[in-house]
Amino acid sequence: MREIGEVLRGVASKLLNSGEVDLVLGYTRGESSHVSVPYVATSPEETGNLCFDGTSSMALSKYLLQDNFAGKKTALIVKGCDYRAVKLSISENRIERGQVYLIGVDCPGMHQSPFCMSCEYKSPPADAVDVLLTGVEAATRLEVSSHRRALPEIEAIERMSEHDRFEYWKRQFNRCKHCYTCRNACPVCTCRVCLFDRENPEFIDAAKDQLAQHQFYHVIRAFHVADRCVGCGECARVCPEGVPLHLLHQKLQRELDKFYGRYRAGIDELPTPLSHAHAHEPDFFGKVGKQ
Amino acid sequence: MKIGVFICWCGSNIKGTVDVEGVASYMRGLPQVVYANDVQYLCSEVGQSEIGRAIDEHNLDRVVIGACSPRMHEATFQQLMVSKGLNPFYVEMANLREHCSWVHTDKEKATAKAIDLVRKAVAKARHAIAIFSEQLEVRKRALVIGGGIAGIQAALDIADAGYPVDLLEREPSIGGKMAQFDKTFPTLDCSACILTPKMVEAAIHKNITLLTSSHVEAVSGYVGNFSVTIRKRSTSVRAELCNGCGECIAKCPRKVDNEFDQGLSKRKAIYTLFPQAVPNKPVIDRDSCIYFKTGKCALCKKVCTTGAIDYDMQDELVDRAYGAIVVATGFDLNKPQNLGEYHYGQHPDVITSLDLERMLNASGPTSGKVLRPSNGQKPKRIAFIQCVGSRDKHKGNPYCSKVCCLYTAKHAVLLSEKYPDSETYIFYIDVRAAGKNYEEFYEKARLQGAKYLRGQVSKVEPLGDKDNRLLVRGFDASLGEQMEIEADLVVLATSIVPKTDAKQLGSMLGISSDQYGFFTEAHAKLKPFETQTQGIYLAGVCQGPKDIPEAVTQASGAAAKAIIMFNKGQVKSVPTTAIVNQDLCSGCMQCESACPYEAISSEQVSERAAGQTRQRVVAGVNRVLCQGCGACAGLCRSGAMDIGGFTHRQLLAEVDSL
Amino acid sequence: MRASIKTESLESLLTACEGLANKYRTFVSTSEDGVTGFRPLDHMTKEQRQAAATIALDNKPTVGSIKSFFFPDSEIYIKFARQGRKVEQTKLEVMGRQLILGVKACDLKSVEMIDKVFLSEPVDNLYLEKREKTTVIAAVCHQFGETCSCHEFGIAPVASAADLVLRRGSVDEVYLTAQTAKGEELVGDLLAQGCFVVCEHMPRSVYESASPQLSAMQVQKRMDELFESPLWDKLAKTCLGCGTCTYYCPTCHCYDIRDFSRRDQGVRYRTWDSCMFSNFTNMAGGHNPRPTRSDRLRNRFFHKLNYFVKKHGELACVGCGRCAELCPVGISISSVLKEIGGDLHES
Amino acid sequence: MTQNSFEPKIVAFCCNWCSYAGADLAGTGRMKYPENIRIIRVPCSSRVDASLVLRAFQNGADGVMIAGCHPGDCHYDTGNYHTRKRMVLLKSLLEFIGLSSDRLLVKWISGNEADRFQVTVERFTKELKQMGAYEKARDLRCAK
Repeated sequence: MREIGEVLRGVASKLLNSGEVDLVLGYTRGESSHVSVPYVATSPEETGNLCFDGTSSMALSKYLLQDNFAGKKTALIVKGCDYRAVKLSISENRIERGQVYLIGVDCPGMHQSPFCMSCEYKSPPADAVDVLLTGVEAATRLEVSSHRRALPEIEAIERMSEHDRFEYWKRQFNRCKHCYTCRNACPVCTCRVCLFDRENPEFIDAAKDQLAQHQFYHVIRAFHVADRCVGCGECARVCPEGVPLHLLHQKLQRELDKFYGRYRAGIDELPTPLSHAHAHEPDFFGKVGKQ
Repeated sequence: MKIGVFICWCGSNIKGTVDVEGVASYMRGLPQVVYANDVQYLCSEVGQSEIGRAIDEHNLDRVVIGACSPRMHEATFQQLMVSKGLNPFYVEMANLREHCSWVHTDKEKATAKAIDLVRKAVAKARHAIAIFSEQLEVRKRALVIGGGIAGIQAALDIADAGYPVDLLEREPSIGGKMAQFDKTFPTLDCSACILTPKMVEAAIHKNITLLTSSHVEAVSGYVGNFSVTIRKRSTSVRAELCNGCGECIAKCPRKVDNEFDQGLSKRKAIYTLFPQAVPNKPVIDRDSCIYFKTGKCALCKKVCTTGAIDYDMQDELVDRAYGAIVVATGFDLNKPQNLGEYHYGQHPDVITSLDLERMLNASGPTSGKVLRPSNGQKPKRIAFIQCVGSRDKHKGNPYCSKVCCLYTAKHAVLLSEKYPDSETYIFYIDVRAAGKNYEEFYEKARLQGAKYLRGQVSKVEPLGDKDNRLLVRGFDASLGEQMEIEADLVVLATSIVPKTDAKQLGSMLGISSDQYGFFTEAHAKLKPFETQTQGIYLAGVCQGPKDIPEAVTQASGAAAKAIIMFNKGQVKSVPTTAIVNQDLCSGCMQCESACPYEAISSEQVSERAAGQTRQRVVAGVNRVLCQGCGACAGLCRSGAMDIGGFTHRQLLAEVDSL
Repeated sequence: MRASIKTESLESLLTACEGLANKYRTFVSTSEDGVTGFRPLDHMTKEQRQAAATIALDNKPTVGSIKSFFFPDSEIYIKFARQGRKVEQTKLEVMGRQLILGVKACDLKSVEMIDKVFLSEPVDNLYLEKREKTTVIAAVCHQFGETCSCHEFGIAPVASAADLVLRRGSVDEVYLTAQTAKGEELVGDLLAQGCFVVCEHMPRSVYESASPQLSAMQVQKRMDELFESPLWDKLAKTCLGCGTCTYYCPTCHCYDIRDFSRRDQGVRYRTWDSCMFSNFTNMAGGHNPRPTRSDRLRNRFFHKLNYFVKKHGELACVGCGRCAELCPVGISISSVLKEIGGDLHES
Repeated sequence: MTQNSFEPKIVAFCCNWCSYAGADLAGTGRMKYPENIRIIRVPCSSRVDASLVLRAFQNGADGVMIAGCHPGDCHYDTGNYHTRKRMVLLKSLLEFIGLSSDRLLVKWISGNEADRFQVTVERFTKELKQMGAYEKARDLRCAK
């Protein structure tokens, strides 16, 4: 069985040769041998630099929102989670299906990613992508585990006293520098203008020494992705300060599942749970409900 | 920007608890506030001209009013702004009366709060944007829901004004509760004699269409342009063919309890609701009809000479558009089974006032004779119990049903005249006889021998004697002692309750109801006919207990409101609608599913970027459909969606000012 | 007259610093939730304290650089309050002296570079005050970290600008050598604490940098040729436009000045800003002279590798390797230096 | 700050049709309740988003109340369904990051439940007095 990178390079150069696409957006080996970084191949020759392995975690669809991809037919390498992000972006009118050629890969799971351990959608649906590459050696696959087992931190935090929970997150948030890497790497943070970049009115204050502003940023962002998170885990991976942001999103997703039934962005169709509401849903604030 | 702040004393209503001068002088310290003053009555002529003068002198472009609730006088001040050539939404109100002076006593704290509230209003006014409303064409056709006296009156008034009306009635005939009454207080004229002419008038009126045996299935749209789906239930009788000869009824072998007579008599499975029913065409009650049960019988079909009987008749769904809707769905009377102490439902001689009403009626089950249901004998002693389920916080409703005192007096009078030898005892909490000639009528009842006993009844129980009479135990508050009355007949003044499905209709129409289920008027004092939903009006008991003249009054009032709108021919749309900032909008369209009015849909805009023109999707708002709830604005991630009068900027400014 | 002193372990140095708590607030490089950085000694957990022993002496700079001790991510200029129509300024509390332990030579070099900007006229007094009130103990590196390339920039492991240099002995013992008056003062303070002894000779542990050094001149020249190069568009295609590189780069020093006020009081403060943010050069009228990521990226590297050289005669990079390590998409100074090609080294 | 001398600051968002009217009715009825509450009028409780709530806490509010029509009575039909959906999530997220969710009160108060409004304000104020001043989510540059 041929190594997936090889197949990938073949597909990519064919696409560029035939002129079916203008660009191939994938991954290449980073400066240090144990990382791979995003790469744009513009010619068949350049496709030689493409690779794919357990470090190719960046969600690439986000790049398509940038002007420098506008009007260019782009082939895009999508893992299961990436495909979900693409589908969401398409249904939210941010990406045109016609603008992209989807090279799906049956993802082996990224190295030490708790998400991948509990991932239910490693491979994009064969009929949804233009080509699906399989054959990543089973040996490299992470063993599948339950969401609970993969993310034990959530329960651990829930079990803490309120004081300890506060201290825990205070410590995490206070390292935040508002570098916005989590937002910029997030494949479902797709607003044209982010709320936190709004200048009139200014929703968030730029001071980096105020816990309140950190809380504001992370809570609001968690809300914006709560029902739209595709579980790629990039937010946590890219954070220079190692703030476990994914826990916030996954916590909210669990709550949503619990109260309003299971919904998976990029799998299930719109509307997302928070963008519609109905009489039959539970009421926690009524006379009987908790105050 | 030049802001003027005006603090109203409201006489002593605000000034009594809030240091109004202090508040005004604080405001003078705020940036952009160029004028601040306190005035005795801002809503008065004087107050208004004072504001007007200040606007001119200091050429103010924003005005902040510290006074009563905006729900009270916002319109007044918006008017003033318009007269000064300013946008009505450049005025902002701080609620210093309802939310401050009236609810607090500590002057210092109340003043501090007042300062906060006004500063908050100033902060909001600073970011006020001009808002305008659209003109909507009005569909000049009205729907009246409910064919009781209120509905009939409303329909007639609107029709007489020259506008088409559909009069919707759930039952096979219009007439409602009033048709069940024998006489009306205090004049004692026969209920039917004054009602039936109106029923007929409604039936023959060229502008009125009767829709009986029908109910509302769905409502959508907005003021001036509601679209309503009505279900005309199948009656199995083709009204257009039927000549109302009544042969079918005579021949029908199936007898069932007659609900119109409170089950005190029988009717056929094919029947008219009552002799003077309008329309006077029989209907088949499929649940009891033998043919529908067994497929046999079909006698009515055989005897019908016009072939009007049609067993295959189906329900019909009609969609109609209306400019205005009058809700006159009336009421029910609660069955006091839950009040075990009265033995109702356990002893046949414990009846409700409406039962008695039917007996007293010459065309009623007993042809006008009052008889004990248990043995058909004439009762000698009759005990009336008032407020059964009314004014009873624990087991009933806290409110007063309003009409019981008078109709009971009426019953006493009628009995004393029909049966001079009978005795009537009336147990009451107090007698409420406010109203023209009501007190006199109550007096008449006493003079004619009705014995009023002030005090509540603790128990009604069978005596167990041979003619099975009842013992009424009570407490005579005026004598301060227990008392017992042996009675042949006990009549309960059961309380008025809303129709059980009123709430359902309410949510279809988007009008709210109070904790009891009566529909809520737009303003308790000043808008008794309107609801919070423009173009929907209230008439009759569905809004709260009232007697016939009151119901008729409200009906005419509601009609007038509809007529006024029709005459204008146009209404203003809600000005405070959603606003999309299309530069910010990503076009994700998540707001579309959040909108309860389908007012949001996607639009294409073209923009130049990276040297090329591109189309992209953005959200667009239909300002006529949008009612300005803000569910979309609360949802929009980038804050591209906003609500006029309640923009992100304004709300943040308010929060920041506290 | 360079006084050198020794004690048996870093731990005893920390204890001594605690003894000086009323004079200095001490910050030591350690790790929190797996992220290395400087933490106040008085708020350290036992684990963090133990971790310090290795991290402070580690051959790798911490995630966050020490620039934040002199140029905090958020810093108040003035506090103001309003009484009616008149506005009053309220005094800022004066900062005490601080002691930073475990700094790397690269970071100190970066501070020298920022000095050139903030201490040249007009002097940035907020910055100056912090520089004066801070005593820096630099730990000598023994070998390169994975992403280190300080030697390329001619940075010796012994930080000449440090107030004191910390060397590790053959066992656990640590040696301190004062290099400035502030250093001497601290030596005095530490000796007074008891646990230190004066010593004559240091362990010789410094490696000799063999690798050829980058020529600022060559780099600057090469960059001049590349202003219109498609390279920047290529890089920009995968840039996320986040602030990681700038916020963690020890030589980046851009800031934004803002007001924050609620009700009747507020502050005017400065806070880090990043030239990679789309609104960095947004102007009041809405015009943005650097509208695309490509423009912004190019500007950043020109600032490091060209403009700074022209103005101050050296590259605005110390080879700390943070960008290489932290940029989620692998765009770093070293990767760019590779990309631009040509012989950039001293001949 | 001792419990009895401490006066909590409450920011309340009341929907124009029910809760604001309920507060008005409490006023008309001259019902008395603590001065601590400041009401911000919104068209519908669904207009309120998480950012407004957090902003209020940043500015030093000790409690935030969101009041709307009873489910089923929303003037806009479905507004309060959105509110309860968002707010239950916000509460659990606040809880998760150690911010007491009891300081965010969501209540359904209709236009004629003046008494319910009064009791709610009284109880909430009392509870907040017991909880004491709120610092955990305050921007320390804002006056308390």
